[in-house]
Amino acid sequence: MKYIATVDGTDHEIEVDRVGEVTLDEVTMVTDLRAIDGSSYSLLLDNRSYQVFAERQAGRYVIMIDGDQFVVEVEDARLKQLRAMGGTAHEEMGGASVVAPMPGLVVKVLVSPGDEVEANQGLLILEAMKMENELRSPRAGVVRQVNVVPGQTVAQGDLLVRVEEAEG
Amino acid sequence: MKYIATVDGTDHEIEVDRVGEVTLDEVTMVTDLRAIDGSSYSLLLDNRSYQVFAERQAGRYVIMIDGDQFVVEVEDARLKQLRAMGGTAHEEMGGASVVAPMPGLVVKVLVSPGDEVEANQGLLILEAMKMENELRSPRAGVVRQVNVVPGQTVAQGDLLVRVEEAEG
Amino acid sequence: MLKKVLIANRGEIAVRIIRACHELGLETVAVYSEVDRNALHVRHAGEAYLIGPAPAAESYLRGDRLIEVALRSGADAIHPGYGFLAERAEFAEAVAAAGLTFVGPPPSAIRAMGDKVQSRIRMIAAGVPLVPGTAKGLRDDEAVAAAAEIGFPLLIKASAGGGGKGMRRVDRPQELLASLEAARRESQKAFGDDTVYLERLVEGARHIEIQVLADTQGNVIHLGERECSLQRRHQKVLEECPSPVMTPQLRAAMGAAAVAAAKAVGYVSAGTVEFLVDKQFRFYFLEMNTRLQVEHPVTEMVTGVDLVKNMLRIAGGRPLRVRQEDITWTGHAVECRINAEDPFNNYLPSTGRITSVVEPTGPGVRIDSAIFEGAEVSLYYDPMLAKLIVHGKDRPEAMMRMRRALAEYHIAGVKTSIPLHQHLVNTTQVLAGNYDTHYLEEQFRMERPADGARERVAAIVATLLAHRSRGDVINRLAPVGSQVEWKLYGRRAGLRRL
Amino acid sequence: MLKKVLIANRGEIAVRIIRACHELGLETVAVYSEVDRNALHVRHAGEAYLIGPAPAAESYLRGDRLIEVALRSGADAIHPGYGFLAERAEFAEAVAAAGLTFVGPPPSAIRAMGDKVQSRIRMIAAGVPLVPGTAKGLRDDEAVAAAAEIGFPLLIKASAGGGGKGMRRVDRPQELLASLEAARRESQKAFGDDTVYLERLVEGARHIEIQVLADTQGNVIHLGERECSLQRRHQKVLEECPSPVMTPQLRAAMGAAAVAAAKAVGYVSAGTVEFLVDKQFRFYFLEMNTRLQVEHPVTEMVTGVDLVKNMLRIAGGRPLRVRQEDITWTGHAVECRINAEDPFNNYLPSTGRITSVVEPTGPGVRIDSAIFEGAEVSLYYDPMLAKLIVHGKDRPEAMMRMRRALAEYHIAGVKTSIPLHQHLVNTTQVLAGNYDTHYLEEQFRMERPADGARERVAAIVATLLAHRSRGDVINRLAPVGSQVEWKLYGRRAGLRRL
Repeated sequence: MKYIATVDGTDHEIEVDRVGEVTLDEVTMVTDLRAIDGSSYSLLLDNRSYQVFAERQAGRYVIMIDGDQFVVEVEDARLKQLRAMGGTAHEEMGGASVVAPMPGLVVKVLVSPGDEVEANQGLLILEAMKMENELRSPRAGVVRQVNVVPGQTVAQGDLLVRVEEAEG
Repeated sequence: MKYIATVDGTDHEIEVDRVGEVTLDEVTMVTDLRAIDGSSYSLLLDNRSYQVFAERQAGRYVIMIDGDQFVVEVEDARLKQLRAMGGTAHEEMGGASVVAPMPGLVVKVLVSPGDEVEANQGLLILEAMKMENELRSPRAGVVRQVNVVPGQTVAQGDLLVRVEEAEG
Repeated sequence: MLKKVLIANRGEIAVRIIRACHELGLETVAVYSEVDRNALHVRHAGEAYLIGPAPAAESYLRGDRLIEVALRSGADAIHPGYGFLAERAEFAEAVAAAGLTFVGPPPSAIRAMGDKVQSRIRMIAAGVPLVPGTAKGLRDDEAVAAAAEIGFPLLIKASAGGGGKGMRRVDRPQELLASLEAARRESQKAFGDDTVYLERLVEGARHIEIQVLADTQGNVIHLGERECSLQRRHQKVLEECPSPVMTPQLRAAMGAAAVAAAKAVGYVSAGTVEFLVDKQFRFYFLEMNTRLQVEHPVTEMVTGVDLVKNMLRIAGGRPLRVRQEDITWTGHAVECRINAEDPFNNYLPSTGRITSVVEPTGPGVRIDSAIFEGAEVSLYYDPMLAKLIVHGKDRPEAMMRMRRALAEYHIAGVKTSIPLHQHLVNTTQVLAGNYDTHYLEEQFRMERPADGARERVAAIVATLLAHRSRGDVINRLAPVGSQVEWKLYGRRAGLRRL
Repeated sequence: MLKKVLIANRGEIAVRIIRACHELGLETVAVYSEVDRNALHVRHAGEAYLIGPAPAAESYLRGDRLIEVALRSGADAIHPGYGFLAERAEFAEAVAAAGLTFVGPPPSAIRAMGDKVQSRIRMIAAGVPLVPGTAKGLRDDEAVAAAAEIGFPLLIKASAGGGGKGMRRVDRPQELLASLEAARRESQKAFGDDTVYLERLVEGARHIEIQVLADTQGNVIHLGERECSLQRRHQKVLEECPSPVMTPQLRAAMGAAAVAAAKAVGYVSAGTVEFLVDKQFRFYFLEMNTRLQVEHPVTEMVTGVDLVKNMLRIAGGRPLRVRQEDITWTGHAVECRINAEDPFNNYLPSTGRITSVVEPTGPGVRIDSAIFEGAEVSLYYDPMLAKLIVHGKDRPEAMMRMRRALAEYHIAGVKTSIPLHQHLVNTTQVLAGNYDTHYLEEQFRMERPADGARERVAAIVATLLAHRSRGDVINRLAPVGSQVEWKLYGRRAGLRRL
């Protein structure tokens, strides 16, 4: 089986065989991956030992190795190729929704509908656990919706702001 | 609900009401028992805090409190009374079976069929985990069966020796 | 001596105090809010009483209920821990009024140090150095004279100021008058008030604090410093003892100042005097924390003095067993505060149920924690889950030990600051001890090694998991313990390695 | 200095050595048998190699495979830990022959101390005291003369003896000839050999051992003693440092004897000289363990010297950094060995899957362990699961700390010796330090407090669990966090207490 694993925008072609051998960048390695508990794994990769924490979130794998975090998307190489030939982009066209990561109090709203924002630009300040937390835009684009006002209490998962691709 | 809890041969009459009050020896106490994980519990008994480990084994509760172990049998007080009036004894009449508590090697057999044994008298020596372990008789009686010979390897749960009540 | 102590707190510090009590043979009484019934402090204590719903204002801050429970349970003392009611003079007074012992300083000392203006005056009188500056509201000609004395660079600050408004940095004497005018104008506009004052600008400052212990007999000693400059949003993140910049001379001088500060307010119990230390190793009084501090373990590990047991003994009227000359500093200790927050997502607080905890152990490792498998991390209380403290024979050993301990630490169910600490103790400036109070927020970045090796491992792990989730192949050689495994392995042993 | 170390062991000691290597910046290579794939030492190491099936003879004892893996992985040294191949001179030789460094003593020292007759002769030559006795095979008249010199009580022992056969205690000179005759007769009957010898009977003896460190430059120092008299079936159960009976004079004398013993065999690395100490504090050489010992952490906690790191430095050719006069003993340390066995059922070994582990933490607590949730405890290896070690400023604090730490310790899935230790540290004789090597087996009993309080609690818990399992009532007040709970509680607050 061939896969494309995308880590931070870089594609790696990885082939997995039936007995646990993996080929990456034309190097074949013996792998032995064991689940220790819920999210904790032990990997032996050509006898090199790694403690890895892995979780599946929204179809992607969040992998933690010795304090570094990687978000990995894995696709069947053949399917990916087919889709590429079909010419449709894989990314969702709709934009990004910023939801409340926890219950809290909206202290400040930093943007208004119509504002152009950069990726990582602050959108609003949410107070939770006695701390102020700045929520940032996951992408560059235009603010289409702002659903909250300062002083408003929000529940976890509430849609706060929606950012869409700038037209043109 | 009234229960009889028997701890090491001593009966305690315990009444449990609907909201967590317990009456023992005419003293009523407020209880709050919470499961922490599999076998670990937190008990508040009139605000006194106890860490308790409890497991159910063969219909009885093995309770560990601060390094002391208690084996407790709990019966519905009404049923126990009924049975007592019926006149049949509760204990099994058959005697006791000594089974291998773990896989091992029989090093020595200390008794033969027909021997009278005391409670706690050694029956045989089983080697396991590089240690010799003496298995003892759970009751006084007569040895009825010896199923193993020195040098024999046994699996966990194998019946080794059977001790029955002396006729008399 | 005391017999039974009510611990008016929760979390790791309640557990820490209960442990100290039990090791001294004292009985303990825990209190808990409705969400804390299964908490570790409830389970470790000898008795436990429900004091109200989850919000602290309805439970842990209800001094009246705490005193009522203490009286009902027959406790003779209350230890407030840190936070909650620890620095409320009125609570300490109410405890005393109920005939109970407050395990902490006298209310008068709490009050004297709680009032920033009052304490400044007292410290000046006691000869404790403060950041040089002027009184509020001075004329331009007065400012020029004062500036010459304070030296440059200095800060012009608005009396009514806040949030940086009306604040001006002045580097040279010739800029002073223009800056004064600008500052006054800005302050007038922002606060309707143009009075200003001057203060020396302390650049590249470190936050270093001195631990003191004082008994009811008037003995006051210091136990050296804690380096607390690694901060984020004014919250300490990593603390060490000794400070990487400390010298015996500076420690003696700062220690003497801290003892003078404590004596000036009639201090009793454990307390901490916080200082700002500039690049020339001049130090300035900031404030005194009239309570036990989160980071007290680094001092304990280096001096061998148990601060909580000393607080309990002092509260029981006992004199200090150690004199100043008995205090020595052996090796080096580092503490990492483990918070429920996501260092990969702007340190957003993280809540939820802890599904797994694996704590580092082995030589030189101490954990003060209150989490366990099944614990709920809620929004009601402080996000600190645990403290990981290591001790080594010197700073390099302590840092290497912290690295290996962090690598062993695993908490699942909530995001934690463990990765932040892993990066911190791998950063040249931190390893060199070369940081100030601005370093963490302004310069430090979590950066990955550039070789891409971990990236490839992450790609492989994710691919193997995706492959398995397809269910068509099970990616392991054979069942554990089978002969097959060993034979297959042998056959494979010749394979080339990465 | 070394760069990469293969650890030829498993369990807690493999983890302990890996931690030391990582803290020194050394790379590590673990080896594992088929049942140990998920073991902690495999997960903590930098590399891991499968070396065979579960039985030690086919894996951890396969010196050839270990050396092969060391060469293949590019390791430059092998640390044997304790047990397995640690005291096999042939293995140490094979390691050296392969061009690798053996982290331990030279083969000649292992051999010299491994041969009991040889080592006895060498120790006499070095002036190390042995239990006074005669050579084997002496006539009755020789025995009478020798007995006068040895003193009474003494033991007649059969040269071919074992299991107590042919052994006779003699309390008075006039009993000697009759006892000699009886002993010869018994020995002749049992072993077909009537040669006997005499030895002083050491009554009420303690097992006290001295830790030594020796470098390749010829420096040998001792790190004081460990008290190991609490034993069951010749297995140490609880160890402490210092010994409750130690004096500076006795420590100096025993330390000098241990150093002499080490020097007599050209010892290098960490080693332990075991002595028997009688009631008059006379001490006698038993044997030397030419390896790291299980109980080494108590010495580390009291001296502040890391023995494993020192072994690695010495193996790398470095001279000792500490001299004899630098060694000091601060506070007191106690170690409890936690075994998989059932103290309520004749210490029967217990096997199975560990379903839950909660380890004690906080001030002064160290755990050296290799267990985790999901670990399988099998019959293949040693039943020791973990070591719990505490340090306190003195013996009473250490004992109180051990009590509270044991109370916090919880392992589910297998039976453990934790309750044995809980009873030990609550026993007057242990607390008084008043025990010898026979105490634990012959006098100590696990006894419950007589007041029946815990019994009643057990009865209540069992009844509540039985009541719940009926399913008709849920025995708690209300869901956690509800307002109802607090109100109900308030209404109930007036209830009388037990």
